[in-house]
Amino acid sequence: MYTEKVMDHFKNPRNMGEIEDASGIGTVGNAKCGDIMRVFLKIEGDVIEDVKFKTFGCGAAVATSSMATELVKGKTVKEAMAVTNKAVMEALDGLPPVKVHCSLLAEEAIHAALWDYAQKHNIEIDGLKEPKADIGEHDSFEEI
Amino acid sequence: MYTEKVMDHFKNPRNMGEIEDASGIGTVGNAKCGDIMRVFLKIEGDVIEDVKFKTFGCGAAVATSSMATELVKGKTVKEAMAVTNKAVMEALDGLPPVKVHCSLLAEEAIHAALWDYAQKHNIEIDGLKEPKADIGEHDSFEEI
Amino acid sequence: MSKIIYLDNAATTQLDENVFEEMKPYFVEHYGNPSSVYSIASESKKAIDIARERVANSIGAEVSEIYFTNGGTESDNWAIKGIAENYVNKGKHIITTKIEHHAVLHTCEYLEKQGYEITYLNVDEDGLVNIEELEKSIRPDTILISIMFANNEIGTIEPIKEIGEIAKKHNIIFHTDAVQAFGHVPIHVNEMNIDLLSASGHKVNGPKGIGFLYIRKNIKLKSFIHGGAQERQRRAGTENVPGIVGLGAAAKIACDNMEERAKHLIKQRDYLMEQIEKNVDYIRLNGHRTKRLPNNVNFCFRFIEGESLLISLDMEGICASSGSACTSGSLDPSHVLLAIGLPHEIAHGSLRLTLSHNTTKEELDFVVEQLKDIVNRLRAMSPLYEDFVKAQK
Amino acid sequence: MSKIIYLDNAATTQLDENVFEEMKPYFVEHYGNPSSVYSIASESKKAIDIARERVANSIGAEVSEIYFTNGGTESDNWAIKGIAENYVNKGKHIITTKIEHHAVLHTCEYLEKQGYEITYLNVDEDGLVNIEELEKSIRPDTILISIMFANNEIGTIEPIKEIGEIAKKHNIIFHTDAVQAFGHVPIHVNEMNIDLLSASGHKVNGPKGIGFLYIRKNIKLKSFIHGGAQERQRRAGTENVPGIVGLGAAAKIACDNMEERAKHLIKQRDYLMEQIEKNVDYIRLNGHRTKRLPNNVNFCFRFIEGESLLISLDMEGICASSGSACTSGSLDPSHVLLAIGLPHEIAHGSLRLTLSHNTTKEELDFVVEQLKDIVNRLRAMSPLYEDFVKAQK
Ligand SMILES: Cc1ncc(COP(=O)(O)O)c(C=O)c1O
Ligand SMILES: Cc1ncc(COP(=O)(O)O)c(C=O)c1O
Repeated sequence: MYTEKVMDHFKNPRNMGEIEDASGIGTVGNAKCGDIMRVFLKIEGDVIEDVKFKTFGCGAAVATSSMATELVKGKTVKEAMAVTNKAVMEALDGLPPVKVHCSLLAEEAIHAALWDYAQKHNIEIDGLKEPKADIGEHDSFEEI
Repeated sequence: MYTEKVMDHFKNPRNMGEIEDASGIGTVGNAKCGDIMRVFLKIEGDVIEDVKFKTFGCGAAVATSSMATELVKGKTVKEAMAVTNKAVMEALDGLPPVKVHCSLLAEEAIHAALWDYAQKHNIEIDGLKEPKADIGEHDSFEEI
Repeated sequence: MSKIIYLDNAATTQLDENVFEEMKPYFVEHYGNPSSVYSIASESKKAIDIARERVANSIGAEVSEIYFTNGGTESDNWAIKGIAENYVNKGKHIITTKIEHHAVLHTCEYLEKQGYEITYLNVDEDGLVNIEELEKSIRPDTILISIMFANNEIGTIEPIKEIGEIAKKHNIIFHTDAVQAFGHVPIHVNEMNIDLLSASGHKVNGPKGIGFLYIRKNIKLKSFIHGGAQERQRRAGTENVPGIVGLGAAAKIACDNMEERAKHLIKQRDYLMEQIEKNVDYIRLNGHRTKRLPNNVNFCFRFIEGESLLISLDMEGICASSGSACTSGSLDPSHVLLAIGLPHEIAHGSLRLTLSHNTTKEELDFVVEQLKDIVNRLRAMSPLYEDFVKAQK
Repeated sequence: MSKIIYLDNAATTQLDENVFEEMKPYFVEHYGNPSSVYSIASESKKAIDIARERVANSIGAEVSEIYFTNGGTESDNWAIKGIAENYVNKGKHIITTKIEHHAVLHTCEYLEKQGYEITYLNVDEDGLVNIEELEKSIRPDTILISIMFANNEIGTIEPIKEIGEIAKKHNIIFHTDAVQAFGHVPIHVNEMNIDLLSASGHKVNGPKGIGFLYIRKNIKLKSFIHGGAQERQRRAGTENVPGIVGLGAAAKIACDNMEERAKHLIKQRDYLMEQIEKNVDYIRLNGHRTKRLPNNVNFCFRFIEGESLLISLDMEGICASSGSACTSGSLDPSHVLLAIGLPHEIAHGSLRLTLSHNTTKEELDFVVEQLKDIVNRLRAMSPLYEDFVKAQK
């Protein structure tokens, strides 16, 4: 079902954990739908010095969290904003169609943490919108 | 599908053939339904001295013709009248339900030949009715 | 009875040893439910993918257009009832033929009771549909044309490409029951404009209890069997993995060898027809002489009845079939033989011999020899023959 | 991964070697179509007769009341759609439950679109139907009660005898989906007043792609799959002879060994439940503790999601299943877990372990050990657990 990369990131998630004194924390998804992601960012200057995540969800949810945090780590905020769900999927060698929403969730979790950081520091980040309170309503896959 | 007796009478039909100077000939069934039986009787005194048949039809049709002619051979007309389709079936160790009509046809063929004999000799046989011109309309088996 | 000569390959075929070998691991060893998450299930999943690809390749379809079913009958039911239900807003008129298999005919009759109107096209004396009659019978409310690829009794192959063109021209969905044709003659769903196609495993040396329905991408066809999300949510029920594997293997073998086998079979078939015609009189060839399945021979033998012919052949170890009513327990002989214009009494005397690629010339010679004797014997017993002979004098 | 521990026997079971042995001759050797006239067909015919008798014996039915189908899903579809169609003059109301398998639920939803009214009975927190609620929901236009014998996820066994009595009292036809119960717990159609019963071969170490529908003699049930005259004209399609043989063999083995196996399984099951409860906290047993299938264990593990649990188990060679949505690709977790009153986030963390009679205590001990570690690991990763722990402080 999953690629080797996905399985690797599920088995050995990178950046799993918390950051005590995080610059920004974002939580997206909801338990109703079975996916919750929380991202902790440590930003210094304009650079994401550290990033951690916690995820409640399926294998793809864990793997995309892990990969998304890897992709933004050490990046500037602007560079992190450019990391899309597509980039996460590609870095994982793809996801099954029914799991694409997990990569969206990961992108949104990063954005939510950035939003939290921006709010706390009273800055504006180009292209960043307020995260939806509940992004649970992802599309159900094609039903005939 | 068929009992050994039926198969035996199909393989080695008794009394198959014609009687040139028959006392009575009866033909029943129709080609439309796939069964035609013709019975030739040679009656002397009141006794069926000889009997022959020809049959167009399935295995059961041949076997019941053969058995029915066996059962009436050497019998008096009255005794022959008592040979029912049930007796024919029993003598064959039974028939598949969809083939029961063949035994009826055999009984009717004997009766038709007796009727012909009676007509020709201007006598009346107890319990014998005029054969239907076309007895093809036997019941189709149960359809759900 | 020493040796069996099996000439009823239109009824069912022997499972190919190689097909069985491919199926075997999926009975006891790889029994995982392909819909499961764990990795052992992927063995089953992969096997199904391969089978689906093989089947798709065999008719020029895409992998995603193949749906596994329980057999040809289910495929026919699904296609016809499904279209009837889905396109009811467009209309309730369906066109089919008088010579379809019961899987199509009885489904159509069922729909008639639900208020649908069915046109049963006539066929000519060879069993061929008339394209003009087909086109004339199309109405604004026609939602489906369902015409078989090749007839299971008389072997006639219908002008499928022409029918597909007509259907396309009028924008009507075209289903074909290809149960007899699949794996025996070339099929290409795109070149032939086929929208839905039914086939069955056990008619091409595959296993029983498995078949498929080809559904063209754009066709809206709801589920017929509701339940789990198998077959992309269109056909519920735990997948019959060994069956699917077997169907895939059989499809591949049949298609890889089709040309060669057909060439050989046609030679055998024509030889058998010739020999029968040479050795037995008062007979009639049923079905088109050349536009026919490579393995199908069908004759009517006047003055005798099919079942007694079959039993007599069986006594010599020859397995065959007949369109006679007596074999089915009903009154009327085959609707196919009546549709090509045979009177009842002649239709009752039909014999179908369907060859396999393993049938030998020696077997055919033996069959002809036996047939000659049996026909003579049964005619000697027949009052119809007696009347005929007397009338000749 | 060295050894596989297969604990997903509710999804499908391993084909019994002995069953496969019984099936084997009917693939390549005795391939004759059982509906044919010739004598080699009688091998297939006899084999089907024996299988039918074995199946009939296993549920106390008569031979003529058993109809072979393609599986549990087809049986459910046939029973429910068939009754709906045949008894429409009496009414259009059907009673079922909220915890049926999709084969029943989606069929009922389909019928709703056709204008039928369906009452979906609630179940209690153990998954049991309330007999009084059932009786109250009966209306003059009720034509069918369809309640599963045992639930496939949580293993709860419904009070079938009591339901049968209610149905009988009100003269309503009673169908039960016994796919999970058949061969595992005693079933007697007469004592339980069951009119229609669905079962599937592959759930009792039989083959995939075969099942049956029991139809009580007096029940008018038209064909669902139209075509040839097979199965006494009620279920068309060339018979899947090896499948039927395998189903018969599996039914016999399951019933002959039922008592012994169930005793053993219940011990194993209770041991596994006990060990999990002893070793992992924040869990909930799903389904009734004793009125449950001998082989079913189902727990929710709070703060973690089912699919990641399954994948983690799979990494240790353990095959299990979950009612989590993620395994099916849809949004909502199992309708069964919601019906027994679980909130979504808890329902997402379910794990079903279904044993076979070959499961060993050592395997169970290994599973518990792994499960403990995995749950700890996943909880450490879970924001829900983090919030919970913080809230506790
Ligand atoms: C033309 C045709 N259609 C449909 C069927 C039904 O196929 P099955 O019996 O495999 O369901 C058959 C064979 O019986 C057939 O010959
Ligand atoms: C309770 C229940 N009903 C019906 C089915 C459907 O059976 P099958 O997949 O064999 O068609 C299943 C299993 O999938 C089941 O557990």
